[in-house]
Amino acid sequence: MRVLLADDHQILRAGLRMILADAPPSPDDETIEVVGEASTGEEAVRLAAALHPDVVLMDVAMPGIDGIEATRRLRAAGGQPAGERPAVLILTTYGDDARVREAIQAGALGYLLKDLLRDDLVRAVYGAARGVPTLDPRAQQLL
Amino acid sequence: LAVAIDNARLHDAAQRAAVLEERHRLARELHDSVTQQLFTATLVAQALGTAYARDPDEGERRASMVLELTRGALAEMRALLAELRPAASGETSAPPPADAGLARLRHDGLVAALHAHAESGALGGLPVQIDADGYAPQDAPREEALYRIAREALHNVVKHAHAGHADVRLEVRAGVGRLVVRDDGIGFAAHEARGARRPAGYGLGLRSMRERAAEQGGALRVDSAPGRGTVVEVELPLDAEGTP
Amino acid sequence: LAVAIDNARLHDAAQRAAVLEERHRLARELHDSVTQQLFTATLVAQALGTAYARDPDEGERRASMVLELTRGALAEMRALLAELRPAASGETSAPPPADAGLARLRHDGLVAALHAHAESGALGGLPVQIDADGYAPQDAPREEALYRIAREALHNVVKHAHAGHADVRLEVRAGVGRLVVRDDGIGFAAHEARGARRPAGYGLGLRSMRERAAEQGGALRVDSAPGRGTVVEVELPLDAEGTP
Ligand SMILES: Nc1ncnc2c1ncn2[C@@H]1O[C@H](COP(=O)(O)OP(=O)(O)OP(=O)(O)O)[C@@H](O)[C@H]1O
Ligand SMILES: Nc1ncnc2c1ncn2[C@@H]1O[C@H](COP(=O)(O)OP(=O)(O)OP(=O)(O)O)[C@@H](O)[C@H]1O
Ligand SMILES: [K+]
Ligand SMILES: [Mg+2]
Ligand SMILES: [Mg+2]
Ligand SMILES: [Mg+2]
Repeated sequence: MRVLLADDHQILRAGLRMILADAPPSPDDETIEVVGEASTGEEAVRLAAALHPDVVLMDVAMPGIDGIEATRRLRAAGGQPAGERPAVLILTTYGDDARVREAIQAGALGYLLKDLLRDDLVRAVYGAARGVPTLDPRAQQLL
Repeated sequence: LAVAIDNARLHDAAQRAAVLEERHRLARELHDSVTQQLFTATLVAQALGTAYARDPDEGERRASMVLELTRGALAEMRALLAELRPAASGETSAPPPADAGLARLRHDGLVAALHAHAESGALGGLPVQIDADGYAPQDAPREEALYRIAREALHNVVKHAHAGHADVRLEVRAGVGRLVVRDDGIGFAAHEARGARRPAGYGLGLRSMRERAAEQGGALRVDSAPGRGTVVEVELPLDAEGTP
Repeated sequence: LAVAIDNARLHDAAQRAAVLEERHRLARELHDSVTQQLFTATLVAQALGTAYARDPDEGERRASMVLELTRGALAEMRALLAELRPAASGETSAPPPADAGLARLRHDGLVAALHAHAESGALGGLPVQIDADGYAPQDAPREEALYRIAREALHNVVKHAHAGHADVRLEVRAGVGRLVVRDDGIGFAAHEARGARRPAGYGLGLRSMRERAAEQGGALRVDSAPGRGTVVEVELPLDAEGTP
């Protein structure tokens, strides 16, 4: 499966890439390939259209349009049919309930916080490709 | 972690707003710099074992990345601490900063010295009005004592009073020199402050003011109560020889 | 990093004083909670490569220690952020502090917390002996202050003392709670250290210990000289209300 990373911190993208590239295959024998990296919301939208990722790991606070607006554009009826739009997992430093709700309304499938552990990240990404949502328990509590 | 500020002490909306703004600013800084590096460090720390097993050089590269990240986060933290607390060292017993007022005292006298002090920035912008219409220059020891007492009183205003402004009045009448420093701040229980148990190192200000006044044969009175500002008043007899 | 506040906007001394106080408080919290763990993380991270090369298991063990430390720093950071900007409605509640001692403090008290801290690896294997025979549990704010002071003092031992071991003694006697942290390390010129010039962002440890003691109405004494170890002693009066 194909993953696109969107975060304005280059070093953080490098860290995510290491974790995902090293991840063992899923139970149904999927493997992860990181197909691209974006550092702004606009770039995420553009690269998603070009690279057809299955999952976008999306930061919220980025220059230009933020990750939530980028999610909205990715998930809105546009170029691709619904089934071909990538699943979006928000990965952010913190969230309040308004943010989480906004992200879900924008079409995000999951909401993760930037302190999660490797195995949880990998599980969430594999899950997202199959349409299984992952909400950080703290985000879940807010809804 | 208990940063929760004692709201009772922020008795005023403007202060609360200023503090809140400062917190938000800080939160933004922290969010954007340190936490990103820290989170990345946790990611890379979890990507070491597989890398080493596969390729020691790659493992080595990641290990130095972890080091770089934690060092980077620490450095940003230090920078932040330095901004939050610029005088991170030497505040307590470093040589006193050049005092603009003291520098003028000898040549230009007490009134000029007080003006210089008020305008030097040492009071952090506290508006100070100086009224010396009824004052006549005195000898150097008396003027130095008065200067130092005024300075300490004003320092307390900045430090404790949360005042909008302070007034300094100087006058000479009926053989008595008088200095009055008044603020419109929160006040305090002046009669209790004298005997109150305070942590070692604190509470020297009022005592040293009293002692300076006494050295010149004079006296100091503090008039204050919670909620109604503070008046510090010094009277020095000018007829007799000052020093006992 | 530009936390520098726009001074022109703080048009009022009270606001300035409040902001300054808030900055100091934040600096202390950040220093005490985050930088300690980060510093230890940088130490452990330095040895990662060689450890892996020698023995993958040992490498793995250190990598998890770095992970724990950076996660701890991150958790405290997030807790602080949550306090700095409590959202209008709920903010994701911070995860429990990853400081092993702090986690136990509330439920199991100061003595258990100190043991947990000493055994958590945060002190990099420094042997610490804790003697609390003469101690009786105190209220939460006092115990938290004592815990944080002890932690900072022990952190200084790890960081500066080159000590063989440290002793922590806790006791309550004649209405005074006392904490003594003693090491057999290289010592330092304690009386000079207070005024010493240190790079901005450093030297907050001793100050923050002093301030925490003062906040509880107590005092802190540092006894040290080059070549003869260091004693940090805190006394808190227990009779009066702690916080001034
Ligand atoms: N202008 C003032 N407004 C409000 N409170 C004041 C004022 N001046 C003094 N105080 C109170 O009186 C106390 C004693 O003042 P004093 O100057 O002796 O000590 P300090 O300022 O606390 O410490 P230091 O020895 O560093 O000056 C202060 O802590 C403060 O509570
Ligand atoms: N137990 C100790 N043994 C030897 N030297 C010490 C000890 N504790 C403190 N010092 C000395 O006192 C100085 C001041 O300590 P302090 O904790 O205030 O600052 P720091 O540890 O250098 O930096 P920070 O705590 O802000 O990270 C230290 O730099 C060190 O030189
Ligand atoms: K973010
Ligand atoms: Mg970002
Ligand atoms: Mg004072
Ligand atoms: Mg220290």
